[in-house]
Amino acid sequence: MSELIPTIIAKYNYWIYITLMMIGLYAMIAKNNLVKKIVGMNIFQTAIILFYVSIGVKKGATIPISTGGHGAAHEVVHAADYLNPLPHVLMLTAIVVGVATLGVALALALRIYSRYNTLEEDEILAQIRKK
Amino acid sequence: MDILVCILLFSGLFFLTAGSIGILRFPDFYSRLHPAGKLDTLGTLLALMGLALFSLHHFSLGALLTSLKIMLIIIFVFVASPTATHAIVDAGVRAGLAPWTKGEKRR
Amino acid sequence: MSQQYPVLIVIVPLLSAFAISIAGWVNKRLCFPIIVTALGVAVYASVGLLLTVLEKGVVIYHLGGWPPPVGIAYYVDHLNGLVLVVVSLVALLNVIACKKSIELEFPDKAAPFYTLYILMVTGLLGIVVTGDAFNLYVLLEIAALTGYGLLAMGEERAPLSTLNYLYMGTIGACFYLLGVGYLYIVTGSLNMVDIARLLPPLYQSKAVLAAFIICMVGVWLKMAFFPLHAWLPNAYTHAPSAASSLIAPLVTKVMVYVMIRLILTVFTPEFAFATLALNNVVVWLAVIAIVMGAILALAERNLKKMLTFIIVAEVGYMVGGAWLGNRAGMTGAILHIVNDALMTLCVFLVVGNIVYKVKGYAFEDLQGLFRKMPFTMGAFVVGAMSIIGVPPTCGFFSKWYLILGALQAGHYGFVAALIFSSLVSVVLFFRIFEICYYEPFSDHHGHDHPPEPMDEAPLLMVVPLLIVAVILILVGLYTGDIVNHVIKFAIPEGLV
Amino acid sequence: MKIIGLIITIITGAFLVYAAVDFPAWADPNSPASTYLSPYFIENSMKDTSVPNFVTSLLADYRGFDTMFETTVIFTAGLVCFILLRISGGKEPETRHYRHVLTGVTVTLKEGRKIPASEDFERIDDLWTPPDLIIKTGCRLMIPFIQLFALYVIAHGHSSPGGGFQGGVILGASIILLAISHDLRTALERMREKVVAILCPVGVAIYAGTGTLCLLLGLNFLDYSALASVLHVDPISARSHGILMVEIGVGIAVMTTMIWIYNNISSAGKYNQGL
Repeated sequence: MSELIPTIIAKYNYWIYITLMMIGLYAMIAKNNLVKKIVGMNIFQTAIILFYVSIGVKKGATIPISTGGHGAAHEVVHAADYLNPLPHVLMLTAIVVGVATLGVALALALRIYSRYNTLEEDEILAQIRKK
Repeated sequence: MDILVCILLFSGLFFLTAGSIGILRFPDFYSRLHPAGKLDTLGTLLALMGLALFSLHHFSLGALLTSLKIMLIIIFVFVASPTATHAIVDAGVRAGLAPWTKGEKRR
Repeated sequence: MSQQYPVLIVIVPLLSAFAISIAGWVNKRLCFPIIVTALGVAVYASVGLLLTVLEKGVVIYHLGGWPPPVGIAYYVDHLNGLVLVVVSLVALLNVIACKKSIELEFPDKAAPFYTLYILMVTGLLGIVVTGDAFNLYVLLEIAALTGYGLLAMGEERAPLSTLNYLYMGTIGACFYLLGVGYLYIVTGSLNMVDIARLLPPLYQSKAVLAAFIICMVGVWLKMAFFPLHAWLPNAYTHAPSAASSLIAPLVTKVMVYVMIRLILTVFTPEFAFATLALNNVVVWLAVIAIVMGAILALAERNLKKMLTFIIVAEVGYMVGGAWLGNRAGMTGAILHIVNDALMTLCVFLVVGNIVYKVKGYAFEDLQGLFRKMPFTMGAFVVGAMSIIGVPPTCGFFSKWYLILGALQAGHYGFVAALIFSSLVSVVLFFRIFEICYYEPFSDHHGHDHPPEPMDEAPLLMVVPLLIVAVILILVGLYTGDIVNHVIKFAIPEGLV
Repeated sequence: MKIIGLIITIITGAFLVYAAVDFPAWADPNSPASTYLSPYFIENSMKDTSVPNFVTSLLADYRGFDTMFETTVIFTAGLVCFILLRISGGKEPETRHYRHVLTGVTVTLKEGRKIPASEDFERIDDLWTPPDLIIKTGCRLMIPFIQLFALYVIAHGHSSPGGGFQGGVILGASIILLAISHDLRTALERMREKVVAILCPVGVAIYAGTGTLCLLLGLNFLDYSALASVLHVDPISARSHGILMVEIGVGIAVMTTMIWIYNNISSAGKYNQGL
């Protein structure tokens, strides 16, 4: 027990991302409304973004922009002073992908709505079965 | 100087908090927009003014530039926030939402 | 120029996508020549690349001039050299064969359709050629997004089934991304070869185990491995025929390629097969996939939907073969990627031709087709024989290697499943042959119809189809060469 | 379905928790992610590319190939929304509505009738409501500043947070604000559909074209130092300029895609009226 609590505190970023991700996953599986599922999907993706960004954090470091500015090309830069920029770059890509997926999903939902006049999955399936 | 910054920040935070409580406590759509529109704007303005003063603490050209940028933000918030509130009220009126009167249930 | 081949494979289709998109607003007739030229260049470059690899070994290309692991690198070895040729060839043949049906189905949206088509091919080629785990994710999403667009253009149920595909596909891609994140957190690298170099001391770590399992689940979701297959049949069935004959042969196979790449290069067979000891579980899952795919196909009265369930079963073949954990099984799986892409293309092109002429693909619509469309049905017979596994066609040989591998591994359940699904395929396809050949004669009214005149699909659709049918037989005849000169080198020495 | 969902969720969550036990603690400076590759980027970004913002140099140079496909993803999304929703060649409705700008009188015309061609009448839709004066004025005041800020964000991406994606989104937002505060028709008069649809691939093609230019100049794809001979600068500043070029391409692509997606989704492909 005495080891467990420090572990939980030291790694709290992982617990947060797992919780968020599971909320998204649950919404995607259990919700009946198509737009709610899309919202769940977005939460799911955001959880992963949060996870990646939390990898990049370093104690005692600042944002990854050189404080010297343009003129200081010869200044020595210490890696320990700056956050890890790689996860940020990767997540910029993932955010863009998430936005793109969201746009496509909403367009599809719009098509479905104009066809069936509802976004509840069971009502749509009932309409399909009726034919 | 420090005291002034503190007063500004705290009063800003006070208005923001009061605004949040108001959003929760008021009975309907229109009256909720009242704290959301006014108190948030005022709270943001005061807090940002405090920050602008704080960055002038050690006076230099860069610090002046920073506080000028913050002042610009203040101007834009001052324009945008009431406009946005107005737009929301307008949408509510067009959607046919009747305002709350005394004795009705909270919505 | 030849040292630029790896990037040309991806860049030429990408640039042509923008050209097509702009040409759609200027002059629509330019779109088709541009797309055919671009895919032709891609085929040329991928064949050239495969020949270079055969001659000199692995080709490495540094994008942006940064050496890995700092930058992104392309690694082309025998495995992806082979898959590249297949992907680009299938895309080229399909776009030529589908020109007429695209123009028929989307008279005013042909240009965006072609743009999405070639972007999808770009994505698939990029997935195959890349050597960077994160780059693979981005390209995966390009292939997926374009796929959603193409699939949703179909019949009226298409948007709903595509939205379901979107949910599953996004979860799959996110799981893959999460797995890459786990690998990044324990190794600090994103380059596949570099990760493989850093991993061995960490094989006992729970994080690596989790990364492996999460990546696998993500990839299985994307390839519709049996319990996760629910999105595939509806999405493919309701799609427009030009889209389904591109996506059905390629997407699942490319995902199988990704799985094999992860097992062979990133995690290495020692970890995947020896340390984990999950082989048996996965192979049994594959057995269930094959059997269920076959049974579900048997229950369908609709040609296109039946074929989609056959795809589910075929995915079972490849996953099972790869997870048998021996050389013969892996050879069979890789060979089956090639064969299955070609034979799925063949049968889906046939469906496209039938839809073009008959406007339907339920079994009732197929009556008398042998008389009406002899060349199309001839190609269908070759494709069906290949799926069943009749010797001169290529399907026989990959099944042969798979069974060999299963026997070597002592996994008789897998052998039984393979034989069972072959028998079911025989039933499935001979049922269709019977309908297509005999049905008009068993007329209830008792008097003979005058024999329907031959009404074959246009030449532009039939010729590529016949080329595919010939390739099916040629690949079958030259299987020995493919295995001995290409696939043999694609599998690391460690795997016995 | 709820119970199945709960079970799957709990199993997955438990598995992820089990795996997370082996991870390095939060903000650990000695974790492999912080010690293996990232020091190289931080220490050499200035030397290699002369860009003080490491995220920008990493985004557009070291991993510029990813970013190119990221822009392509955006383009793809716009195109998919277009192909799914746009109802092209739509028939003109039977009755059309015009509004006299000065008096606010609405005129309804049957098919075939025309109004005298003058500046006084503007075309409106069935569900048209007069735009609010306060909102109109407020937005008109803000939009130029928003666009100015967007350009600043794009141009200043080298040494402060920002870059093509962020700036492009802000630029797109300004046009979308116009469409919301007035109506879609006004926004479409400023940015026609054809302009949007052509600028979007052009933006991505600027990125890919920069890379191809490097390839044609004899170095690898996206190796901006090849541009040194064209721009007459040393290879390191050539990289910096190359990054600026691709950021501009990204900005154009993202801006137009945002507008494209908004136009298609808000009017369900009919392009007659927005929200």
